[in-house]
Amino acid sequence: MLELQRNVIFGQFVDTGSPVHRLDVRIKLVATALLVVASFLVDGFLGFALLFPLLVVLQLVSRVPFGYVARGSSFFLFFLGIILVFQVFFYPGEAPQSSVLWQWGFLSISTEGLRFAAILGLRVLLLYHTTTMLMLTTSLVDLTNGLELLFGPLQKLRVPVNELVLVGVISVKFVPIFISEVERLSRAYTARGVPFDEGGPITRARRLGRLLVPVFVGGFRRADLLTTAMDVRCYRGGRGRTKLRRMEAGLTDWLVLLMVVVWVLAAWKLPGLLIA
Amino acid sequence: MIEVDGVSFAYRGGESDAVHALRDLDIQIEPGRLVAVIGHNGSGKSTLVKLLTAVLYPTEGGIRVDGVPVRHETRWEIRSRVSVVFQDPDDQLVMNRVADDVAFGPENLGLPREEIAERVESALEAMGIADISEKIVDDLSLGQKQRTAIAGALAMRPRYLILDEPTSLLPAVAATRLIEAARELNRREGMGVIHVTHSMAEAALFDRVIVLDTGRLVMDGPPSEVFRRAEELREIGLDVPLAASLASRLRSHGIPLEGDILTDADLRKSVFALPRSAGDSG
Amino acid sequence: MTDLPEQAPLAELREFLYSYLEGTPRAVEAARGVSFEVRRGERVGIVGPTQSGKSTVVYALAHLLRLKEGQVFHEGEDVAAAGYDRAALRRSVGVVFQRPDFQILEDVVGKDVAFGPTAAGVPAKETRERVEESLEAVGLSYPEFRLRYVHALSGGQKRRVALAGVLAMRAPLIVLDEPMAGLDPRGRDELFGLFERLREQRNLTMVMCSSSLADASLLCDRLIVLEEGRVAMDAPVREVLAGADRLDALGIALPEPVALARELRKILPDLPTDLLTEEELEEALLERLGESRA
Amino acid sequence: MASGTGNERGSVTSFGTRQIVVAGVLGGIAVFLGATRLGFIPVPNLAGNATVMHVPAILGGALEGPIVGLLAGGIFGVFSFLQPEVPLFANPIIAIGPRLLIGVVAWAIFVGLRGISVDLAAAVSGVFGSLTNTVGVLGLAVVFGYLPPAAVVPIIPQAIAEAVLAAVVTVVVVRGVLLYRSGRTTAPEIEPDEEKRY
Repeated sequence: MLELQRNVIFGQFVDTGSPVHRLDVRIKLVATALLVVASFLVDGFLGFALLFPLLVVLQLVSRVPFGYVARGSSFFLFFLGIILVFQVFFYPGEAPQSSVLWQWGFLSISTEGLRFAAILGLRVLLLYHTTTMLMLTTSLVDLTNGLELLFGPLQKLRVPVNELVLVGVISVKFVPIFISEVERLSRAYTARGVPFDEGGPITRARRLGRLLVPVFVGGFRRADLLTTAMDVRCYRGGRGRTKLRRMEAGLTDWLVLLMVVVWVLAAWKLPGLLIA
Repeated sequence: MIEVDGVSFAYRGGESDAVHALRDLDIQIEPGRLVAVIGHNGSGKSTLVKLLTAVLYPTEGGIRVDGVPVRHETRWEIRSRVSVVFQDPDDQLVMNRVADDVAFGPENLGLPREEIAERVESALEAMGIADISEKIVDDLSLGQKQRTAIAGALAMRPRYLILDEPTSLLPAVAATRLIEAARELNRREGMGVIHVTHSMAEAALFDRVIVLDTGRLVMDGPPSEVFRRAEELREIGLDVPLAASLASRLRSHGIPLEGDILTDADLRKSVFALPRSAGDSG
Repeated sequence: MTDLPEQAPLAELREFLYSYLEGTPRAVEAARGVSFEVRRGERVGIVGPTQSGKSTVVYALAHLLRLKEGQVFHEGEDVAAAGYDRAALRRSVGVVFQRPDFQILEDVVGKDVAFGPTAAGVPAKETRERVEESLEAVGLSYPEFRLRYVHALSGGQKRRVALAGVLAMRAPLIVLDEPMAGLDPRGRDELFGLFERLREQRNLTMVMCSSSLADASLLCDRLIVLEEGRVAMDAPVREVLAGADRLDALGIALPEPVALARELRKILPDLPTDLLTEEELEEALLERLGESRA
Repeated sequence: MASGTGNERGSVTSFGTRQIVVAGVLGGIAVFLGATRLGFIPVPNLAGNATVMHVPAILGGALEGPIVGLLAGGIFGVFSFLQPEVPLFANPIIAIGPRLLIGVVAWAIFVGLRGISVDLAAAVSGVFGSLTNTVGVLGLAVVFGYLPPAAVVPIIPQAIAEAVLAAVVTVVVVRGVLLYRSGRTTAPEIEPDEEKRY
């Protein structure tokens, strides 16, 4: 039976009321962005070794159960593993002959390839964990308000920030609705003699195709209804809108940001200084 | 005052396969009244709702809300006076936290922050959901979601609130609570409520009942009058509240029940007022 | 149906437990030890307030949940046991879901009714016969409806199509999830008549869950009342209705005649509440008010 | 900007409430397909999976115009950057850039071919929308040095599978949506007598 919701953590908000949850969302967004940038800048095992304790701290302070995150990420991790193996075989750089450990045709394993794949894996893990934790600890409303505030100045350049953010809000709003729709559809298929979780890849692809059609057609119908509902609630685009929520970053928020900046700088620069 | 004057509406009007949803409709609704609109599926109820909120415009005839004609150019003005709640809350809630969704409408009006906060608070209070204002919409029951949707409409401070079959997906207990809340709003704030439904028991709780059948107005009056025409209602696929129909059966057996009987309590009072039974059972 | 008195019940739950979203922070316990049996030819209604586990129980009977061993039995056999042929079992249980939109899988009526038999490998000619027979059985004329687009049907018609699709599978047990929800009075009346006819003609075993006690009491012989994932009452319909006060305390909306009788008991304390129809209430009242006749 | 309300379908390039909502819903489908892993279909090759996550962007472009296609593709891109199912999507330029173009390409082709046959237009825009995604992502991956050009070869079967899947799903959904909008009530007889099941 399809139990989709059990395995989805994207877009879920786990409210434990921890200090991470209470941080000003703009600070959280900037800190996340810093860590994303760090995942590109840091280019050595030592740098990542310095950064990963920050993730452990984040996980512990947020009080989001680690088991939940791990289980929800199992598919992702499994897939990442496969891709990394692929990366080793197809190492794009020039590996000196001395470092090649195994070779067959154009497939090869070299120490350079292994190192490249490992760094890539660490990079993706860092990125994945930070953005996942951002979503698990921040409600969608805060997230969107934060994005609107951060990018607000662009509105002066006629960038429709409010509208773009609303597109994202509606996307995320519909994810659980589609999940429950597809769970119902899959129950109906199963009950009518066509179970989803059985059969080879081609059968499954065909069944997926059948499943998608009602989702899309239903999606267009729902879009019509929601458009009407927003119209009658006087939505006329982002201009002239005001906001219920106000945000004020306090001292703690700035201190947290400072800590992240220092930590990222350390992970980026320290390894080089140590070697020098 | 809502004035519907000789209104007809056809989907794909003018084409050979046009569907006539409303035909030559005349209705006046005074402000501050509790009006139920009943009719089975396809009677034109939903089309009427769309016309009153400037989502569709009449093919013939005209509609005025508080003197403002409903036209494309006046749609924002109309929508600030008339709010509507639809059947399925999943298709109308925009934001994913209760308070923020309720604030969506007032935010669109560009109101100052303090006023939005005050409106949100009083709307949540009125629907009895102040305690879940910070909850995520996904985690709510259908009844709570529907209350959130109504609070969102209330926060627009409309003169008229239209409820377009909001109870049809709800279990009976939740539906009753919703109707109670709507009546309370009407009593306290004088807001007009137009409730579209096919539940006769719900309609019996309103001041006035309008019955539509295949796009025409077939009955219009206080519930006591409308439900007296039980046979005609059954003919167009609607039924009458049990207390009303039972009272007329008992009367036909010669039991002298007094007064208008629409609800269970009405019947109890009338039975209690009977000379003998009162004495029998103390 | 009971030529073998010792025959195992058609379906049975024993101490059935189930949680949704197990292993996540949002896990919800839906069934906390539900036991009951369904015998051949019976019509059983499962009622209870929202979140009482009604749908979960219905899905368990239809084998649509990840089941644990020793909890759900079909004709005496454990359906979660290794090696049990669940695919064959699903063909012998028909499910009618709450919203036909999620049950009807094809865009054309006839094609949808043919979906189940086709998936089960029934030959084309027999499928066509079954489609005709099932559509007629639910009161939809075969020549008129077989090529109709599903999206252009009314709610009541869609429900009939869903039911026809299940009948076409010729399953001995039919499970219904909220069969009446969202229909207007005309649609409900039609569907009531239809179920009555099916009961007379086919002797189907039916299990349905409903948040409307009124619908369930008219459609079923026996009611199981759930409260927070446990069985609170399990008895013939009238016996359950007699306990109107208890049902009300559970937060279940009473059928109109029962609610009215309960209101009238304030002045007529001996008025019974195990009433199914307006006529029964009328009779009971006339008996007590007869002397007040003018 | 704020033009076009509820039931008016504004011009294809307008950006009103309807465009916002449809793009949001389609983006939601892409995210749903990714977050539930339903959108990945195992294909026998090294990379493991073909995806249909780009189909919403194609449909947005074909049925609602380039703006909706662009926005729906953008949501898909942001999602695959946040949940990089392949490490190279950890680079936002690769994850988001090509995805913005999927719907635009699909729109241009659909509008161009619609006059000939709607089914053909849908199928071709499905194929080219899909190829926009594959070629864009792989091209940038080679440019950024994530992959040697040789590594592209084993991905070809996956690219073909994705293009075919996208074409099939696009045709079926476009038919379904246009049918729903047409308000027609009865289907034409299609199957020959001996195979007729209903």
